[in-house]
Amino acid sequence: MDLDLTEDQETIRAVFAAFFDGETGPARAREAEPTGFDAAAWERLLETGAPGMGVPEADGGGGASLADLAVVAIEAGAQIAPLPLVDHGVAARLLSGLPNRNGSEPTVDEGILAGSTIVGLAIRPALNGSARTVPSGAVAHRVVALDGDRLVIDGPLAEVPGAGAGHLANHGCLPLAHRDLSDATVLATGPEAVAAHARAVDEWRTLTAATLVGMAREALVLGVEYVQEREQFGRPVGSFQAVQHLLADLPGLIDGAHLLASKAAWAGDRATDGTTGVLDVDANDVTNFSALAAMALIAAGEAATLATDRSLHVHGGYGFSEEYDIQLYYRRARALTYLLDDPARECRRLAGMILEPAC
Amino acid sequence: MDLDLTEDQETIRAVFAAFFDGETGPARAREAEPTGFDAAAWERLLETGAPGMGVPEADGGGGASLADLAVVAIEAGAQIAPLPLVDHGVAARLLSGLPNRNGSEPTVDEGILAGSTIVGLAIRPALNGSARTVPSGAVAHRVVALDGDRLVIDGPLAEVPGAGAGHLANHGCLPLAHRDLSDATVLATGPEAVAAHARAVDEWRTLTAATLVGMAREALVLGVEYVQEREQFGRPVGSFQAVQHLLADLPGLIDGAHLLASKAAWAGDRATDGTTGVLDVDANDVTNFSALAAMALIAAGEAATLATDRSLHVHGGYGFSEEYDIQLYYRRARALTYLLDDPARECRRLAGMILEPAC
Amino acid sequence: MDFSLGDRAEAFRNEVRTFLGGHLTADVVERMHATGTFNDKDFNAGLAEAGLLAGAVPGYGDRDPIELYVLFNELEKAGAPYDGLAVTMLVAGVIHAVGTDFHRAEVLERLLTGRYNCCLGYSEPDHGSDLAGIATRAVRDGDEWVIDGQKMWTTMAHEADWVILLTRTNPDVPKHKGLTMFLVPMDHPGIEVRPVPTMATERTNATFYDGVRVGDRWRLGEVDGGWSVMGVALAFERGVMGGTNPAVPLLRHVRQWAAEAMSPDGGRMLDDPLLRERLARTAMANQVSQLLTLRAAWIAATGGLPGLEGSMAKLYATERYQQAVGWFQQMAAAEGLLSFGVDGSAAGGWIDYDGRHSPVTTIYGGTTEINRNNVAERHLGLPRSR
Amino acid sequence: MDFSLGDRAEAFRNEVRTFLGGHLTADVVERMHATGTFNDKDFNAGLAEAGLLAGAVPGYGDRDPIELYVLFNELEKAGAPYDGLAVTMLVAGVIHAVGTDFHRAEVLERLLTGRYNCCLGYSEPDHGSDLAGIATRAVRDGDEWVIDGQKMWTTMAHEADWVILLTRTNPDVPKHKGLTMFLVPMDHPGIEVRPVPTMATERTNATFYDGVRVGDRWRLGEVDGGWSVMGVALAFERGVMGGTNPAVPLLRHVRQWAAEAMSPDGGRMLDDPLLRERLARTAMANQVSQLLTLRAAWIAATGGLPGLEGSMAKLYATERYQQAVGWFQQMAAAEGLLSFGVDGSAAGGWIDYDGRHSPVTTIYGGTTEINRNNVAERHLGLPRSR
Repeated sequence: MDLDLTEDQETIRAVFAAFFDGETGPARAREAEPTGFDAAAWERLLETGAPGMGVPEADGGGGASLADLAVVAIEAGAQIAPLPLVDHGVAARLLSGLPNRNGSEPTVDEGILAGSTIVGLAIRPALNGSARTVPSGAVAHRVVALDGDRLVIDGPLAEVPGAGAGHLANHGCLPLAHRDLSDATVLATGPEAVAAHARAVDEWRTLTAATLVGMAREALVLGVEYVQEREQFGRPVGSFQAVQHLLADLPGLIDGAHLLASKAAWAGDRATDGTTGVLDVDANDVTNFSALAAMALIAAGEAATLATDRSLHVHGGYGFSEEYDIQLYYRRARALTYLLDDPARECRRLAGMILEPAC
Repeated sequence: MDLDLTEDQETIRAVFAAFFDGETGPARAREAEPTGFDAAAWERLLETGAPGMGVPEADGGGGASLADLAVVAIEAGAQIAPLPLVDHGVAARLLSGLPNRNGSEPTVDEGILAGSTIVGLAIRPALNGSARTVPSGAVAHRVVALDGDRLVIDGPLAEVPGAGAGHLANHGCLPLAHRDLSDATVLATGPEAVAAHARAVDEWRTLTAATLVGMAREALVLGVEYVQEREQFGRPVGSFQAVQHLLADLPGLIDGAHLLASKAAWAGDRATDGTTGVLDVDANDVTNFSALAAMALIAAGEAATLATDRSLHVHGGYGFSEEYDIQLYYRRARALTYLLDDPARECRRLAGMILEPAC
Repeated sequence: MDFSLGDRAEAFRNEVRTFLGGHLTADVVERMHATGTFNDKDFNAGLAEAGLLAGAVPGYGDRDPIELYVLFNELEKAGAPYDGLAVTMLVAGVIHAVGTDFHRAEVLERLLTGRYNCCLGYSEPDHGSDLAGIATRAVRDGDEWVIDGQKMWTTMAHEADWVILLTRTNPDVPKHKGLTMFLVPMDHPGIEVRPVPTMATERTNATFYDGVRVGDRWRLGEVDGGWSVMGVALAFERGVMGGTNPAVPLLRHVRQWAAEAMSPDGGRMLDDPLLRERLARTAMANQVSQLLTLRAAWIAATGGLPGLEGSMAKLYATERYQQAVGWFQQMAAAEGLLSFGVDGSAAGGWIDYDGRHSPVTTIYGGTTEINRNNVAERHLGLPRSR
Repeated sequence: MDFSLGDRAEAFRNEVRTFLGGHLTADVVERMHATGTFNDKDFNAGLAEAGLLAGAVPGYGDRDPIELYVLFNELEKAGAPYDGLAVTMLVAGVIHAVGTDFHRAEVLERLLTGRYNCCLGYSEPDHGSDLAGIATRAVRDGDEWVIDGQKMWTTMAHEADWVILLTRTNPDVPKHKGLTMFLVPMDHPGIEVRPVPTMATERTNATFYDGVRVGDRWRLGEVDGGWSVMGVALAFERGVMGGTNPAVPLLRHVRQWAAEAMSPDGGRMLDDPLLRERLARTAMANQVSQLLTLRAAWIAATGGLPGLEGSMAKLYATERYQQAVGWFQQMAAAEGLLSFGVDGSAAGGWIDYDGRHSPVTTIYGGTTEINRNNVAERHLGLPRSR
């Protein structure tokens, strides 16, 4: 048992907190609307090695663990960085884990490791040869997708659709696009392909949960700062007990989601050697990665949607105006929470793991 | 449009408010636990003519409308009267509406009209010849039930099961019992029987909603009185904004459920001549009795469970002790809300009326 | 009790519905969301020409508050632009109640054509919920007043002809006793309107008043009597003029979408038991919201002041609307995030729109907290908490 | 981070589980609910004899707060009687921290046999949340103190050997500076215990102290130093000693029932998609509750005082437990209302039981409002609202 970050992780946290604070943040996120991509910040990020940091050292990457990546994702979420960091990181890890099938094209190449070639991940299975609402689809040169039982990669595109008509205007101003897979290259097929994609989506759940935890944390800070400064009826809004109690449930909710996302990452790192972990809800013993990843996204989605809702509300009318930052968090929290699927369907999926199957 | 009670209803309200206040109330309800029947109060109630008041005058009853009965039910609910008034009233109306099939036994006889013979209603269809958890099953001499497509009546029992082993200990200390229907008399069969039972259950929904509205109203009064008197930290608990805001949502919720139960009763009275009313949720035009009865029970159940929950909570530890009255309301509100079915299943049933059927 | 509208109100409702059938075109709806201005002068003029406006001015016309409710409820349910119209009718009612012959001739008659409109200048940057504390000053100078200050949330100011402006005329008395209301023509020198864009499609404004000189004839009500003019305005507003049935168009949009859309679980979305449950709950809540609003209208129609009942209707309706939006956002998942006109958007983008719009409904026109304070203190009789 | 318990704690957990497998019989569970006394001396003595108690006394034993957490978490998850034991261990910890050799010999050693137990005399009828305001007086008389007053919620008093009693010894100083703590043997003359039955199966008591004379050697901590002794006790209590995983047995009972029960919609209850969703949400919340509690234990184990973290764990766990109980009460409908042992009861009556028990969990051991005040003021840094 050890609930502290390692020394290395503390360093990673400090470095990336400083990076995202300096190079991204609400003002930059606002400028990057509606497409949701800050090319200049991405260029700067390449210098940190972040795009390839999660790829094993043997494949030329930084060898970082999922737990390390979660530390970075939290800080990126706190600054709502308009960067495809989680998608690219997960896709690169997925590619590096695949056998090189045709020799001519390395599964994870220099461009991907460096981040000059952006790779996205279609988190939902493709339908009729098309990957719908791909998270970084409007900025990724290549997208990895599961089409039936075939794992495929499209592109590389010379020009990404975000520059043109492909971007889908959306609630969170995320770089969403549909991607046509008809000319995509097959990377793997069969159960191996399905399992590789499932593992990647669980990593995406874990790191997206971490991103949402960061958003929720910062949204609470924005709300607390606002109610400390803002006065009504001659006293700070934050001295009204009704306002205090709207905010007081949030730290536990956010910290709980943070602990769960961290536990999921820990379980994910342990699961790489084939360990499946324990899954006994009768005794509340759960160390299974897939179950924890599902739980983490549900918990973090709840925390982030509630924290942004309450923080926006205590801003009064200003929370609704474009000028204030909380509305940026509000919309992105919902977008990331609902992007993969309805949380209720995610719960039913989780039920399939922890209960006897439905007849 | 007229949202006031009629003069007659104002009189009914005043008379029964006084009756239930004097002859029932929390102390009597506590004494009547666990069986949930106050025989002395029932005897006194017979003098008011209440048991047969909802039966048409042509059948020897009081000719009261469903709207009139709702007025009475609210006051009975406010005093959590341990009396099978709603069940008996609805069952008597059901019987009086049936053709007399065999001549030897009038469908609604003197004993039923007077209330000396108590009739209950099995609100759920019987299973394998047994009516399960019948609301007044432990005190009713006779119970009307739907067994397949046959409407049947059991008894008359010389001794009701509440006196013996039949009473089922339960959350709300209601007079619940299972009833064996193997010797029951058939009253009607086929679509006519099913429709008569369905109409009776809609009346039960409406009057139970009214009962819950009365409970919720009184539970709020108990909470408000407690927090006005109780001091902590040198001031009334009710002066804390967090406590005020817990209670401030309740009047709208309770009044809304009250209006909806009243509207359902109004629609039920209109529907006796075969009018089915309008059911257009796209325009929010709903005058259909079945839909309104379903909505009323859902809304009143929400109001009563939330009002009793918050009122109990602001009582602090005393709310949990047997000595205080709020726990009586808390348990009965849940019992009446869940007795017919899960509100979620009731919602899906309502969806079947207002939406295209599910494939 | 009788829950039928009655022949007269029902006939009026049918007139409004007929009008909407002919005049609420897709163009009108698209224009309101594209411009962010929920006020359409041609549409309003059409209503006036059809004879549906003048009668509904509170106290002025021959229609009662039930019919005023019917007008705005039909506009709201249909998704028509009515925010501007609600303010216009409200101001028309206030002018009728406390205005002069000059105000009637100069403003009221014009407002009733639907071609002119008003905006509300109550809130200020530092005084949102605490209106009695506003700082905009009006100082008498002979037969004129000189106004300096700033107002916030002056929605429609960019196309309004007048602003109804709450000012401080006496700083030396208790806060709410030193206020005076003016009706200020927006073309007076010294007025500046700056747009305040929002996270939804709605646009609002900040307005600045720099030495604005306005004749005493533009004063509405007594000097230092502004708080009671506010009271008249609030009594008209609460509940009756729209804002308590926003989930009716939402339900319609979602229902229509769900009948066509595929569920990730297989089958139609409309067959999903959870969606069916939530649609039914929303239909139930829509009925309750309607009844609570009707009760407020009924109290007004029978001579009462439905302030608290309006608070209850608003508390209930807005919380339920936000709950429903949250449900449908979740269930529509990625497709629910997509905006108007985007390939694949759930319910044609309405879920995204409602997700952006709904948060403000528990803030504007009296926050949830202010309404809860009202109910706690004035209805439940709990001691003042502040 | 490392979320595995570690070999030592895991071995301890297995010992506790083995003990429970052998000693937590149906009789023990039935007796606790039949008597309303969630304390079983034979069961406790069994734990002591198995060597599972002494080591876990905070500060006294060789086990750390993680293992203390493990002990109570396993008891709670298994549905064992542990309320009395938690108080006993808490008092043992306080005695170890601030008691005298006399207290250790006379009380602590006996408590560790599992055959003796203590109750908590903090709250009073007029001072529930506001403990600093308590009125029970202790007046010095030579080497003795004379105690007069009344305590409320003295659960287990009817079979306790001692009460840890918070008294006012100096009424002339600020409230929390005039308090002194005593350890009073329950057999002293002048003590009366009156049962306070509750809506659940649990029994609690009111206790009355009428001229109770107690030697100064029974004083725990300094004269007028009672508030800091309270602080020691609260720091032990928060989160670690059970109370944050009540939904684990609930989930188990419902899951087992649903695998057998028929749904009114046809099929098994366990196939109902809404029930599946809610079981999954409950499993998720149980993990979060566990992690928030473990964090408090971890902070204690690494030398911190997890007061706020304990508040967060309690807020989260109790709200989620109540939500889950509400869900399952609804879904079990009429059968969920039926009590232990009744023909047809859902989950053998556990849903009825949890429905009766759960409301108190947001009240005792610090109300939700007190915990929210703590978090708002001490964690978020908001200004004091009172």
